[in-house]
Amino acid sequence: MTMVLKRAPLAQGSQATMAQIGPLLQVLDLHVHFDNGVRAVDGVDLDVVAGETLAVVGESGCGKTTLGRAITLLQRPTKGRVVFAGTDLTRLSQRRLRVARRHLQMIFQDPYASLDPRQRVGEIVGEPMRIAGVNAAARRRRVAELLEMVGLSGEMAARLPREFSGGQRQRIGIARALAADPRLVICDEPLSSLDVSIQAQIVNLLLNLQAELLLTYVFISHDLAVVRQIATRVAVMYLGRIVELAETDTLFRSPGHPYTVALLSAVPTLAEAGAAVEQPVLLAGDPPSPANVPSGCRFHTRCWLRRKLGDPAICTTEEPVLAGGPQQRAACHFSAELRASGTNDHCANSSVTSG
Amino acid sequence: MRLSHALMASAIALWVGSTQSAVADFQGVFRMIVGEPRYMDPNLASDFSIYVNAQLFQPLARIGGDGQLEMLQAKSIDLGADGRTWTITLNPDYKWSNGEPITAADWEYSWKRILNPKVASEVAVFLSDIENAEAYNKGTITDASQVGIKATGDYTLQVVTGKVAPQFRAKLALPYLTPVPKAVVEQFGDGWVAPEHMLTNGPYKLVSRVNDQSIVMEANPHYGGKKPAISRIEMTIASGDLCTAQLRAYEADEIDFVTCLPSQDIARIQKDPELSKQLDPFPLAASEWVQYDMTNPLWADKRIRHALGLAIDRNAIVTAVSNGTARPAVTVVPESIPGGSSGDAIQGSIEDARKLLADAGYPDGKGFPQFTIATTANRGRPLIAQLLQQMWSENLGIQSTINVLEENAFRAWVQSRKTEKYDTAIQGWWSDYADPANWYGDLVLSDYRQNHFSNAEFAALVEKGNTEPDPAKRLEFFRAANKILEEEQPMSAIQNPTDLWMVKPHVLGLKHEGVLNMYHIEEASLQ
Amino acid sequence: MAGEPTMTKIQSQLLDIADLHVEIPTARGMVKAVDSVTLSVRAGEAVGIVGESGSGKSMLALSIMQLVPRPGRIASGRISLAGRDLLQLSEREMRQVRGNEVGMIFQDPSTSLNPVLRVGRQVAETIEAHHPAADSWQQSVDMLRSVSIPDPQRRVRDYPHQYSGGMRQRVMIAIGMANRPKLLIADEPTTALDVTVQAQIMDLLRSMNAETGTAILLISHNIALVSRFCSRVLVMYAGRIVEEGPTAELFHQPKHPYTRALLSALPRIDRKLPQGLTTIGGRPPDLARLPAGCAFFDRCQDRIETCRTERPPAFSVGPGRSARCWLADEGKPSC
Amino acid sequence: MLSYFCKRLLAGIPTLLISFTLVFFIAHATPGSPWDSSSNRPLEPAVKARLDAKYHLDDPLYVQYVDYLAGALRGDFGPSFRDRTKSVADIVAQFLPVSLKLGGAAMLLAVLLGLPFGALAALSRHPAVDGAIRVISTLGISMPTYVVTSILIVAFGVGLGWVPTFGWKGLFSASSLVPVFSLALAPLAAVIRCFRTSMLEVMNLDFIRTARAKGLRPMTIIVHHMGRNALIPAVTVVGAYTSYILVGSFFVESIAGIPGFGRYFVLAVAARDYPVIIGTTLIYALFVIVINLIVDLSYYLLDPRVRTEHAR
Amino acid sequence: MSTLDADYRNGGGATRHAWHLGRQIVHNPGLTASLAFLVLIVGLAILAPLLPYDAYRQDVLHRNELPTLQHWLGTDELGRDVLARIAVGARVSLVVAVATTLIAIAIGVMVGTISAYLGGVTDSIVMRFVDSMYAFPETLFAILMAALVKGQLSGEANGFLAPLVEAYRLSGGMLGVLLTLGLTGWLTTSRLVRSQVLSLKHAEYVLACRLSGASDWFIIRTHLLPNTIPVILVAVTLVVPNAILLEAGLSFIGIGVDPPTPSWGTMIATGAQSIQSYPHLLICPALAIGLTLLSLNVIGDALRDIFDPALAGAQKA
Repeated sequence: MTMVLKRAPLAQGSQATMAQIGPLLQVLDLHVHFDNGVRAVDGVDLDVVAGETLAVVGESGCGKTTLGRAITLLQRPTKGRVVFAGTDLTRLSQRRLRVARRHLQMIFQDPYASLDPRQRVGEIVGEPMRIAGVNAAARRRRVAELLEMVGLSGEMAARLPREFSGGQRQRIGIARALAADPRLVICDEPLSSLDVSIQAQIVNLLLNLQAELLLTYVFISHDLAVVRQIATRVAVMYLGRIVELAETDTLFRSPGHPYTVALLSAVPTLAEAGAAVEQPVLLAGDPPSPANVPSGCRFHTRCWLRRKLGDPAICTTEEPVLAGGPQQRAACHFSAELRASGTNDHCANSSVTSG
Repeated sequence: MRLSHALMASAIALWVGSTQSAVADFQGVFRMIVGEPRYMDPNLASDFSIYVNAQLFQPLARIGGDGQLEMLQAKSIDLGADGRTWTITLNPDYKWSNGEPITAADWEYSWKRILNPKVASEVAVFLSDIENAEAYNKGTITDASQVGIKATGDYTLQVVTGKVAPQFRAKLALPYLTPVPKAVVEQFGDGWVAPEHMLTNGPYKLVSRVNDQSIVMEANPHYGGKKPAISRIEMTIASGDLCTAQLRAYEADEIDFVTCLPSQDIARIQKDPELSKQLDPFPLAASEWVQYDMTNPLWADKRIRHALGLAIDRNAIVTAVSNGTARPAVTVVPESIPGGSSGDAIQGSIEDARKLLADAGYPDGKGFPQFTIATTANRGRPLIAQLLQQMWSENLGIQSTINVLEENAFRAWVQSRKTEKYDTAIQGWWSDYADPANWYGDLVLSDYRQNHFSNAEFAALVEKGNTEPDPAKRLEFFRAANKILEEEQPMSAIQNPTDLWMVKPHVLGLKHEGVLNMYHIEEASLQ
Repeated sequence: MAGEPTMTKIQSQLLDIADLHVEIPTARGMVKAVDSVTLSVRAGEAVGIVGESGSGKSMLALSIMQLVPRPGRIASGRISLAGRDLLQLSEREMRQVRGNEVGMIFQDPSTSLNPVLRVGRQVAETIEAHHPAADSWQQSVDMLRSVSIPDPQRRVRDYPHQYSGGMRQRVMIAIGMANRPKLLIADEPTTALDVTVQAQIMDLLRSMNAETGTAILLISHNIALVSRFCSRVLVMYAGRIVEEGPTAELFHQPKHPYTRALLSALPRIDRKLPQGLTTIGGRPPDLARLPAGCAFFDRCQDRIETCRTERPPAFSVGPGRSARCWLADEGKPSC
Repeated sequence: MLSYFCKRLLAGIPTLLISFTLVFFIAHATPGSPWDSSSNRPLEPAVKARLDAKYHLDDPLYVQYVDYLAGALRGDFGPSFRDRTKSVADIVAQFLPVSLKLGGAAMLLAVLLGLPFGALAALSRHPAVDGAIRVISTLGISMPTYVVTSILIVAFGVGLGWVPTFGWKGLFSASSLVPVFSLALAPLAAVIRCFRTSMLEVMNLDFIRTARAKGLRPMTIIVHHMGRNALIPAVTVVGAYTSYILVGSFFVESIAGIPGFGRYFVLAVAARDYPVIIGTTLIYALFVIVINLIVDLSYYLLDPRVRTEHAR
Repeated sequence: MSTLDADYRNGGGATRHAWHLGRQIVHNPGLTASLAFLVLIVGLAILAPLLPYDAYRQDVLHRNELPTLQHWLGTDELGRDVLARIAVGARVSLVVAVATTLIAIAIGVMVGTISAYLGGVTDSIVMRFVDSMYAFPETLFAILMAALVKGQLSGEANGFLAPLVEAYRLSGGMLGVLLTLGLTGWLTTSRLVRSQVLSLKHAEYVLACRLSGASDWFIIRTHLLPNTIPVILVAVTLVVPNAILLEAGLSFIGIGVDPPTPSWGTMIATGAQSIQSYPHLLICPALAIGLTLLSLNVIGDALRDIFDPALAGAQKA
């Protein structure tokens, strides 16, 4: 895998982080296989550069959540390495791992399940500091600070999670993640259970915090619209593998993988004028079971492009590798053809955009 | 849903329909509840099984009201001039329940079978007077022909005792010593007691037996004695609280005969004008007492034992435990046993008891260590323990705790007291046969109850009594022994129990027999 | 209702709800889950209801079926289906409406099907409940085929857990459509599904609508989805319809501040918003303690003093359009 | 599926082995000897020694353990010490059927009454009905069985004379009325409570809403949609009680004079009848294992999700 | 950016459980009565020595008396006041119940938590053992254990058992019952706790805690154990009545608490023997035990309703 040192200007984040040499997080040939034969993560390579937001998108069951947990080693990878800030986490003893991954935090999907219902907000947010041995007074001060930072008030520290709404709980979860003074935050579908109006608040909060605290995000999501707004780069996952990895704008403008095309086309867009536009349905059926990955290109069973190209044999025999330039890489034998043909043929979205 | 309704309806109908037969007819059938007999084999039965067995198997004789032998299976029993040779002539009228004769060979076989170490019968002890019996039983000799039991004719049995043993006469009447059919036992082994194989020599034969459920007997057509008026006996087996089960069934008219009463129901029965008439008490030749571990230094001072003995209010115990039906006992050996006499009891008031304790160094019980009263969980005994505890506490100021053990555990506990120390225990003894040897010898000298009483003078007297053929002289020895026993007070007598039967008015002629209080249904009749 | 000439509307009106109130007594007080809602659906029409969670849109759907869970109840109003007032029907008569004249599909297909009954049975019993049908099994196979379940002859014998999420929702549609109802209420039919599957399901609903002429009442929080599917949209907030109108116009020129705020908070896939997302401050009000005036008052950027105390009526703001906002008042209350 | 159940049966083997070991050592550690009888005089040490030798009780305990285990593996549990003419197998053959009939009838009664009453309690809109059923069912598990049995026998046997006070004349006789009812009380209460709870839970599930939205008749919804789903947790409760009721009903059996398995076990403990204690415990353990298996099988039949899981 | 309305409360509050309990007490006369009865029993147990009659004072002349003004519940087979004995019996039953529950819960929570948290081979072995114990008939096991414990501890004090033997003697046989019941009662608890910990172990807040560098013990202490409390409460409502019943059962067959200490079980045993002649001797202790169990069940139900949200939702008003 090539090192990506220089990249297009970032939308958010600080220029200062750009000066760092090498990626903050390196994921090498990561596999997570379960006892029941499910290959949730099946050979993922990733670099995350300090200051960026890398979005991981895909259908449910594609392994993106497992990937997030494997990066933090909450889920032990069956194979591969996770190098965080120069340390290979997979080689550390349990004790040393506890220290090494302290600056790697996570924000969870379900704001109801991610907070201990018996702890007060102050305890929840202060917990990482308590583990790190910060004394109670300092902790209390810092908790108040953190709560203010995420848009809550310091007095709320005395309350229980059930007194808060979903959006507020998500803020508490963010405050807890920040308490560990993280460099990298893995956001596992942090918006999916929130309403649109609350979603926007959290998105803005995350962006502000990133700018303020020089955070790096791995943003796991199925919501492509949100991803487009906040991600620097996007990794598209399918059946445990990354099938496309590209700069956000590039990916949305001219996707390099037929799966990305299908994914984009499925997202409804606001019909601002005129009658409803028929959207092409490019994907039939459901993804195959991750316990039973198809041979060759794992997407070939549902690939519209393959059908269009007259079922080339290579798709079923050879697994394509992630290839391309620093801006966009895709794991498709016919990626070049796809891009050459232009996206407008396949993706109605762009046509609506102008509307 | 509908199917289940139908099922339920039919089930209920079946149940209700069958309730009609709940009140059974009792023409010619005698119904009772008994405990599960441990052995149906009369050569093995040494516990309460004998009451069931006694309907099926008969010994040579039994002891009549005058204390003399009444012949049953034997025509005559004669003691030879040497005082050791007993010649028993069998009555040929008595036959096995299949009509075959009961021969002297059967008797010889049976008694030797009892003594056979492989059979490991607990009954063997009753034959230990016989020449070489003990040695054979212990395995020191293996040749059964050396044992002094010999069939000298088809119907003559000769028994030679090891030494002069006057008490052997009483043992001949023991219900444990009955014959078994040699041929059948040899053919079927342990399984010979199954109803389809078993032959009996008594008034009844076994018709059916379901373990822990029921035993049915019918008259033995070949029985040599008077033909039973009751032709069929149906016994239901109870476990656990036999007395309660019996009384309930009796009051519900399901059985005709009750062999014991729950202590809590005695008062009600006595007050009931009808039921009280059916009550049939029988004073037993038995005693209950509290005993002291004579090897325990705690009791080394005789005055302490006297004090504890005097502090017992026996009337209160008798009232509380059996509503006065048992008799307060001041001496361990009952008066009905030769040698026993209440006159030997220690005398004194509670004041005297206090004084004795004070003299022993514990004024008002001060400084006397707390001790434990051990007892079996069997009914009555825990009550006695609680009463003793209170009496000693109130009268003497000494404190005790109670340790109640389930029956088998208590027996194991007693056995292990052979070597281990203890404080006190509540115990009892019931005559096997009406002879002082059974008390002074078996109970005290053999130390069956782990009392650890050792007194050379007492032992010598008992030994002399056991071998003295002249009844009058014999009595003297035991009288003297009894005085020592009471004066030494290794145990303090509490009460002599009374058996309480209840017999339905339509049952006539059911009588108490012998020291074991046997019942002989063949003598009874239904009105 | 605002706008359109009333005469023609009545002719083709299938569902007509007037001044519906649904209340739920709770420990905190009476929750007004649906508050004075008036709406109509024409035969064959696809109407959307948009709102955030807790806005009362699902309760509204359930009240049409009179399936409001206890202790909630319909307090007042009128629901007429093809001219018949459903609220006057007996429970037995109402049963004949459910699943027969009005079909319904729910949000989560994984919990909405009985896990222990075969899929075919669940379709067939819907048919049997309303029509004596000896061939209900065959009919259910046909229904499954019509919702594009592959190999329906075999899969009809499967249990719900053997189906994927998308297929289960297809089964739900088959159940909803089993008796060719006049109206299908789809309550968040794709929320629990992936976007790719969502597209398939919406495609199926669209073709159902076109082929059978069944009117569809689509309830969703996904504005884009509704905008692609429905010709007319109602926006719900705090139990009330705050704005109503033809889809394109309503989203092009929203009249209610809430609609406007909602649209600007929406992240867009087609372009990156250079200024970021606009947020709506605060949270929806507690339905048990609604303010006296406009329910959106606390969060409204454009509020005026009247809004605090006076509850806005639905003002007509164009042909077929209305908005419950004092600022939309062009002088003529619509109802 | 078949392999799953075979696996489950195999997994029962260590369970049986541990049970066997536990009961073997606990039984032998309990003071007392199987040869003690209730006779007046203590057992002659010589007699005891001979009996011990005959039944190998004089071997070191671990030798006895190994020997006995070897015998047990061959299916030979030896003779009962309490009645040496019978083997443990005879005892089981004689006493187990009685307990099975008694317990089976009690469980049947509990289920046949418990399900409708549980459903009624859950569905009844009248709080008084629900309340009454709940109170009665709670009372059912609040009274010790032996108290209930004693009272019923005295009332209906001694007092009214409707049923016999004692003994067993088969399941379809008046003698089984009181024991069956007393035994059924606890499982009945449990079934009512459990079924009520699970009905209440099922009632709020989404698919019930779907069923109502289909316009199904209330009875169809209750029986087909609610009942079958609510039955699944109830099966667990029935299973848990079944093994206990079938084998462990010794209080009732002792008081009512039923010659059953439970009563025999208590007698065996009292008599230190080691082979029978071990044998009956193992039978019980086997019962628990088999009944758990049957419970699983019921899940399998009732819940197609489980079926698919096992098919994998 | 706009901030949130600071003081919004989504109905209820920190004291929701207490409030819910309070509401239940007001609206549920059964619960009120149950609590009142339990308070009465506990009060009786505590105040037993202050009662005008001694539970141990025998009066042979006034045995088995029916309730009178002097003896409100009559006298027993040795003329002791039944009310006083029920009060002291309540002590025994409650001590047995509480101590057994403590033993059972302590073992159960420990085994359940460790087994679930460590998982893997440990879990399999522990659960296989628990299964085997389950395959033991509980009451029958208790009988065997009681016979064993009593037999072993009632002897002469020697060796390592000496302190236990002494404690046994001082407790009047109660220790045997306690050990027996405690050793059999933990199974259910361990299973309940295990399944709860299994589900909590993967809760997102536990993951977050692990991510912050917490040790296993920290996680168990701060997250797992506190969150098993509802389950433990449920276990308590199962173990306590069971302990009371089992104690009574053991006493009923004569291997319970030694006399003269009264326990409800021994009183019921005597009462059952007296039922035909003196029914009050059975009815009084049976009612005491029955009503106590009934109250515990009602309270247990209420607690379960409160702590089990799935059920609470299903609860009808």
